[in-house]
Amino acid sequence: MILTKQNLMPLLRNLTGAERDVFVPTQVDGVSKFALMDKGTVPDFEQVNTTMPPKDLLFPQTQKMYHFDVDANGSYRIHEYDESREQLVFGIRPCDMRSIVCLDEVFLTKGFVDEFYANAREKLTCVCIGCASAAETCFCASMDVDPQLAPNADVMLQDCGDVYNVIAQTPKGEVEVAAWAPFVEEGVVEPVTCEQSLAVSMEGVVDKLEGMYDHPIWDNLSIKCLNCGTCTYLCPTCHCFDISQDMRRKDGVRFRCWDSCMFSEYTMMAGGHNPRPEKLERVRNRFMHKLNFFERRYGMSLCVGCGRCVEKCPVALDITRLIDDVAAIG
Amino acid sequence: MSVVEANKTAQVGVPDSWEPKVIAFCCHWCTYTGADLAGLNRMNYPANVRVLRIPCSGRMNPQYVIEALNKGCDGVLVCGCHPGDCHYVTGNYYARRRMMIFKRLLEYEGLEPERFQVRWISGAEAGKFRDTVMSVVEQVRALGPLNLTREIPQFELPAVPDGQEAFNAVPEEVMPEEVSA
Amino acid sequence: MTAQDTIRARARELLENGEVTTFIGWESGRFENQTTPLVITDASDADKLVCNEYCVNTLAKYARDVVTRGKVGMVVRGCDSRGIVRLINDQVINREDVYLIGVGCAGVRDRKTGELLKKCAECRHGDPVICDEMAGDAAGRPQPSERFKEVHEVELMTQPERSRYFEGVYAKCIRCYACRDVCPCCTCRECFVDQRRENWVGKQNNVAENRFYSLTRVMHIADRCIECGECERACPMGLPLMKLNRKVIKDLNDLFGEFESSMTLDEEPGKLITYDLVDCEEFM
Amino acid sequence: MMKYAYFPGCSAETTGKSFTISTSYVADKIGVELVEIPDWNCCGTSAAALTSPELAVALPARSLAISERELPGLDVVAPCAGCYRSLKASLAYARESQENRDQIKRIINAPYEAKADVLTLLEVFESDDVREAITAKVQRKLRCLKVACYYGCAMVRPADVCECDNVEDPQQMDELMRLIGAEPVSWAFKTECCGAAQQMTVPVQAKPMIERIFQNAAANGADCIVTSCPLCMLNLDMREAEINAARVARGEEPFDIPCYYFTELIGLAMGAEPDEVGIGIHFHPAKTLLLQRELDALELEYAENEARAAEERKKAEMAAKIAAKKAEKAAKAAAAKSTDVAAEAEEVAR
Amino acid sequence: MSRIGVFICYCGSNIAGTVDVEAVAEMARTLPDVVHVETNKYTCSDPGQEGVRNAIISHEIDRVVVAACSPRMHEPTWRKLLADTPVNPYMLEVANIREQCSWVHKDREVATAKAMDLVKMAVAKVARLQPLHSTEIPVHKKALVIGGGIAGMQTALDIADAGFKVTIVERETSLGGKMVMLDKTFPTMDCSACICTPKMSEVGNHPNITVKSYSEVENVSGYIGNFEVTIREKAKYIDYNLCTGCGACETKCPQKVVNDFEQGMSERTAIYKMFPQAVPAKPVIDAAHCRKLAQGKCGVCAKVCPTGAINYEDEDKLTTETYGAVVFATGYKLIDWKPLYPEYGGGAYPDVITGLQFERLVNASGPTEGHILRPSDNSEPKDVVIIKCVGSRDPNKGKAYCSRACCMYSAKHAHQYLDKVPDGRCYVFYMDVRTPGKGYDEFYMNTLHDGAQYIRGRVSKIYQEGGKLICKGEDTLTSQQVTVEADMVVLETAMVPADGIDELAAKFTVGRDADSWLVEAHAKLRPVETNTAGIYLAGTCQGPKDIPDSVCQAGAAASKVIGLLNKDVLQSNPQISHVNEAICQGDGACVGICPYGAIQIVQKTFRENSRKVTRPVAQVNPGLCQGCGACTVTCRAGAMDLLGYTNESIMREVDALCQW
Repeated sequence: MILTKQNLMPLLRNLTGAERDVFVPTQVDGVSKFALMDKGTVPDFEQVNTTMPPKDLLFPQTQKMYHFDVDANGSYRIHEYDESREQLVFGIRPCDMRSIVCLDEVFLTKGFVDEFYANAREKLTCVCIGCASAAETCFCASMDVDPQLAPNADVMLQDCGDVYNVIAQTPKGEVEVAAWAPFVEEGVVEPVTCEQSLAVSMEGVVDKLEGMYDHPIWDNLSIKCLNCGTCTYLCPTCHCFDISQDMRRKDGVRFRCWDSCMFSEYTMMAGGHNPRPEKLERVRNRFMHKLNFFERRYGMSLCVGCGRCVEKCPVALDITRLIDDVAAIG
Repeated sequence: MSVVEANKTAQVGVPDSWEPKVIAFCCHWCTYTGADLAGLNRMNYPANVRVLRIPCSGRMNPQYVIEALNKGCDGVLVCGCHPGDCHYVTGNYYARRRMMIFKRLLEYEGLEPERFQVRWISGAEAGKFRDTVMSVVEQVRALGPLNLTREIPQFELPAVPDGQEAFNAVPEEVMPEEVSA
Repeated sequence: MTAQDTIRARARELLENGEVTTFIGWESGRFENQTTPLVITDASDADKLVCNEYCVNTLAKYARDVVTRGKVGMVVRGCDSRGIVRLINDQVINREDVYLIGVGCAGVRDRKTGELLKKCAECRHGDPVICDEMAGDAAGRPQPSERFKEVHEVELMTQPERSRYFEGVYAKCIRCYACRDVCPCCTCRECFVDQRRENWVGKQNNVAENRFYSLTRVMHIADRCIECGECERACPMGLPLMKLNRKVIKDLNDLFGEFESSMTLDEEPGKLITYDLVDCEEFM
Repeated sequence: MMKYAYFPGCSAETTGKSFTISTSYVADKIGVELVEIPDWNCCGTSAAALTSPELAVALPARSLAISERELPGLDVVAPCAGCYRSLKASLAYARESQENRDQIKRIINAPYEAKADVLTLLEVFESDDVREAITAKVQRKLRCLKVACYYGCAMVRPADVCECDNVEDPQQMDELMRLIGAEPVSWAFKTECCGAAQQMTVPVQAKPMIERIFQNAAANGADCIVTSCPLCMLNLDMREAEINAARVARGEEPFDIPCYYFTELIGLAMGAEPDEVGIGIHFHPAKTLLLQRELDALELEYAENEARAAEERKKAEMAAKIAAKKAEKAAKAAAAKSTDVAAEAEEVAR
Repeated sequence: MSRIGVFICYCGSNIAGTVDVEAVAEMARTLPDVVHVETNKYTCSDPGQEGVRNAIISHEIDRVVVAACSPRMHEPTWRKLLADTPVNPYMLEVANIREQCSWVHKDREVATAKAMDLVKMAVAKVARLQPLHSTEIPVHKKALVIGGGIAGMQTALDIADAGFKVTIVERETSLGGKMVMLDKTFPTMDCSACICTPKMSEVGNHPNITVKSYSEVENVSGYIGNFEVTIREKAKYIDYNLCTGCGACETKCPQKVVNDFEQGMSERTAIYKMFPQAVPAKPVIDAAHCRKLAQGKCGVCAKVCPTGAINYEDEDKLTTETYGAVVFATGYKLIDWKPLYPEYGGGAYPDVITGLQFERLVNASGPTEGHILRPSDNSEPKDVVIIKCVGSRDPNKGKAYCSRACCMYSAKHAHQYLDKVPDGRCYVFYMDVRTPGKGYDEFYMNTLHDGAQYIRGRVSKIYQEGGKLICKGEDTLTSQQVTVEADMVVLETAMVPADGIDELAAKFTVGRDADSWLVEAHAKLRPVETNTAGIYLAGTCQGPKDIPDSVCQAGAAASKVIGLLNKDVLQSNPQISHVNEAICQGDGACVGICPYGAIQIVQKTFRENSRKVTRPVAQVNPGLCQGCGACTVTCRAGAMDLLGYTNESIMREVDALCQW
């Protein structure tokens, strides 16, 4: 099936309804992110990648887990929040779809199921749009992602120039596409090939990193790092969080919020000891996690090549250069 | 803030039972004494104010103000000895500078000037304490509740013409009457 | 000889002679016209150093981290040198810990658009305010006339407009603390936001907590801000942070006398830790 | 080449003509370029302030604003002390606050940022460059001329506006006079009011104000008064005859104290003829004194040369005497030695 | 887990009349960590206090909230009570539900709600308090008096008579100060020397007083009870143990020097006593002018000295001693009028003199042996103009303040002149005549009777013409211009603090006002104390005053010192600033803001990330810190905190309050 680009907006308008929230890539007050589609929203499907990753649809920066109070008898009462709304995200990119694969692994497998994530994930329908062109910093192809394919998307829209190939990939996707009937027509078109100027070779990198724990490369890299949280907060796969609570006398709210391995109090223990006290350890941890630890545990890279950190790092600390440098070590 | 939160706008009406909450940071040596004197003289003032005793207005950390406004106070009053009368000689001189800057900063960020006020009230000025509390409470009441955490619609900075025209681009409501007349 | 050649030659000499242990400058990045800070310890790396109109990073803050390794050589422009003055005046480093090679700066450009960066268009001191030697001539760039233009624009808005405007700003903040981490004034051993004290600043990302962080930071750097604009440049969300910093600087200037922070090593104590008996009085 | 925006003021082509002439003569010689502010207007002087305080500020500000626009970067020179005070007061007001600048802008309908300074001519002449240029150009030093430097009141007051270093005893003009060889006297009326503004309205009080100035200058041994204010000049120079008539009637000695602009004397020292710098158009005869002092200077020089010559002669004589004495001593010593030798020889012989 | 006890007072009907005390108690029971709540009719009464004590024991309470009257009323009472219990006296918070609640609100419901909030705040705060402990500070029973003028001497005598040791540091070579320069004192016209010199010798001979003349304070550290003061005794080049003060050296010394004591109107020798009755009555050598010391030639004094007391090798001596109290009696000087008043000739006219010069002129032991002669030509002036308020009450040129003594001494000068020159004429230009004092106005009236002409107005210009000083001024009573042709002009110039007061006061961290007068702790209630505990003020160092006032203040300062020295130990206030050294950056922002100089930056070594690191940190001197907390706000990281009012406890209070 194909969807012409002229039909895209009419389709979107049709999709927004009371029963679910539709998110599209757009500019909100100068920041590009996935935002709720309403009358005034102007979706931007031309931009390759939003500045803010879509991960907070599944894993919000601040997530209130429950609130509690004390009843007349002095016992604690727990109140849960109602998070039952269905969500549709339209226009997510293949790299970000891959990041959801990573997050699924973390939050849903190996016997640990995060119910907040699982709930949101179950209610999320993803319509992925393939990339016809790449941004300067895109290198997903090097990280084993095809810019026109996202197997875990419910619906895949391959960019073919003036039209999209519409492919329903899951039962949820088939239901979704069935409802698009007035806007789509039969046919298949050859997708545009996406050219990426930025490419790195992961050949042997994972294995090499195994023995590089004390390599001077980490010092050279970390010395320029500011230890701000930009890369971790913009990364679609970074998923560390921290649970705390705001108390008001005897009632309070327990919430979790994104944490960043770049921050000095990350992994700080109650007694004041921090196994990663300095920049070097923190930076090493971040890159080892992206390129080695995750690979070992889940068999995939935690970097999806979206290029956000490359673009936004205030000191141009570049993961692709690290990969190249590691590859170059004899 | 999550995408979800940012996009849900909730407007809460002001309930009839609403009463303004004002916190007054008072220095121990002058204003707290003045407030006690107001009590001794059985003066009456609104109960919407709660006094928090600090040793000196120089102890006043701007963070306390932000905290109070963030956590639900509708107005903050900071009081100390008159300049020159500080029990610790110079504390209120530093406070004066810091509070002048901080007040301007809060107003710049859109806080109504009435919500954050600073006054010098001596230990003898029980009447001034009462009057100040009354006027602050009334001003804050007129402004309504301060809900700093409410969600906000998108907003663009209006273009300001440069050069000659900039002078005339003063918003209407701040034009002096004789000029607009 | 270009300034870049001089810097390379001098960095090599300084490292070879052992006069400095490390040298801080910039190197080319992967992309066209991209540069990134570079810290070298080996004289043979000196040829990696570049100095051109795309060196967007202000280097001062690095001196703090690198100084533990020995004397630091570094390239300074106006902003870098004022950052160094700030660090010295805040007792973070000593003057003799750094060897400064000055370069005149006419402003740096965005690598994509080629336009002068906002921070540079607003910069008042392109040339170093302190250095041990100059590589090339001072740029002698004229100062922009209106230091507080942006602030003035915001001031012209109505109160509800300003309120909405800044709520919008804080709604966007992701609290990555890049603004703090690039700032040469932010040198606390432990920032107040990193202190796990109850009721100090909360971890939730919402407008209220973000405002608490931002206002506190503004008040903390108030009379020390060197106006380098790095916070604004580093902000991944593009927040107008200098509008806040300059507001305070403007008010300090208007109320307590003209000043610019971090111009000399013997500068007067900050405006907020001093007072004048005849300061204007508005709290009577 | 030093360049300034020039605010001539109303006296420049009228009562203060010789000031203008001599100023341009000197400026030309020492390389100071004065560019007249286009479309300048009355400075408002004391009359504007009486009408409205806003007018007093706005009138000069208009000229200054034009200068700022048309002659950017140039400081403004106002030779007339009255103009200087008005301009400077307006400048000081504008520099006080943005509010004041906005107010001025509203009134004169043009932006005024108060960037340029306002200077008196004396301030221009204060720079080292100008001093060097004057020293280089001086052809005849005005020796023997004892001058009472008279600054008048408008250039120094109000003190906080005019930023004068010494309101009672300024030195700028005195130093210039020393530079051209004249001898400034120490006197007490340097910045006293000459009463010019009151001469028409309350002559009874105002006349003695003039007389006292002459009186103190004379008492301190001055030959003449040197000024930098066209109004003072007019008042003193024009009314000296009137004052003298009154004195004669009271049986007192009349004064003979001519008045000059300091630029006239500098011009003169640079070799100008008196008429070239406007000295010919004064009320009180002003050339005779100069001629007399020139003669005195020549005589003095002659006497000094004589004295120097005599000194040299004396020195030479002295040197000759010393040489002679030395020779004598040497001769004696030699003689003694020879006698010693002789004695020794004798001894040996014995 | 803390165990908080809340005690709520009815205060008879004072609180209970408006606040439902039992409802407040009911609410308090629900608050976290509160283990016991009790109400009482009068908590401050003996049975009330007994109840608190018993409850603390039986409920194992470790923190106490008292909801009652203002803490300004009974906080000390509660602290004292707790001192006898296991609870630390500083684990206490008072909720002011009387003065700031029941007495100012009428509506019972509203007042009760507010009282509840105040209790909530107090509970929130008290939960965050830490136990604090006073330390005992020993008191060194010895006082230092800086300045040996009349105020310093009087203070020293009073303290010494009470049995304490006193050291006087005098910068000049003799005691006496300004008073000994004066001829007569108003209004009684006693001879100043006759009443001042006996005091000087009494001080010099007092067994409890050590006079360090020709000495200055070099360095100070410490705090109340324990000021460690280093004094520099300048080289006198004379061994005072040998010198008998015979004066032979002075008569033979060939070097003449301008005599400052005679206000520059005569000469003295390079080896000199300040004046004949000086105490100590022994000379010093003025090293700058002595031919032997400056050029190496001469040595006459050593030759004539019968006891061999001259020692050209003498050097400055530094001694350090500890004092329990310090009194500033540093006095005043006259303002240097010359640069300020060019219209009075700026010093160009020798016959324009100051009041102090006039004192010497009229003094029988002065340069003219008491004959009033003008300095320029030694002729007797027939027309004398006296100008008051030169530099005083003149913010444009001099000082804004009134110098207080000038009205009286100018009347004295007019009187003395007319007395000595019966055919002379004396004109006094004045702004006001201020004569509040016993016998003062009568004295002024007598001067008018003597024939002094008082003209109300200032002199605008003085210039010299033909040997006369022409004074032009305005008589503001008739609005006439006045010109007086005078032979001599006396300027009654303003008093300003003595030279070097800024540096000296800074060493002791004593506050100064804009004119550098030392600032008393409270203008009305603590007029002789300073804000630095243990340092007191006497005489004109605090502001212009005349001799009786100076002596009064000296006595007051002495009584404060005696009170302090009578104690063996002092209790320190434990509610002071505290540094968290782990996060202190040592940038010193807190140092300058402390009005007491209590904070110092010191280098300390720490173990951090298994490395030894030496870095600067702030250190608070508990003897100096008064607990204002100004430093805490300058500390961005919050390393500096105020015990008893910590950031955390205040934030807790704010939060508790925001929940209402």
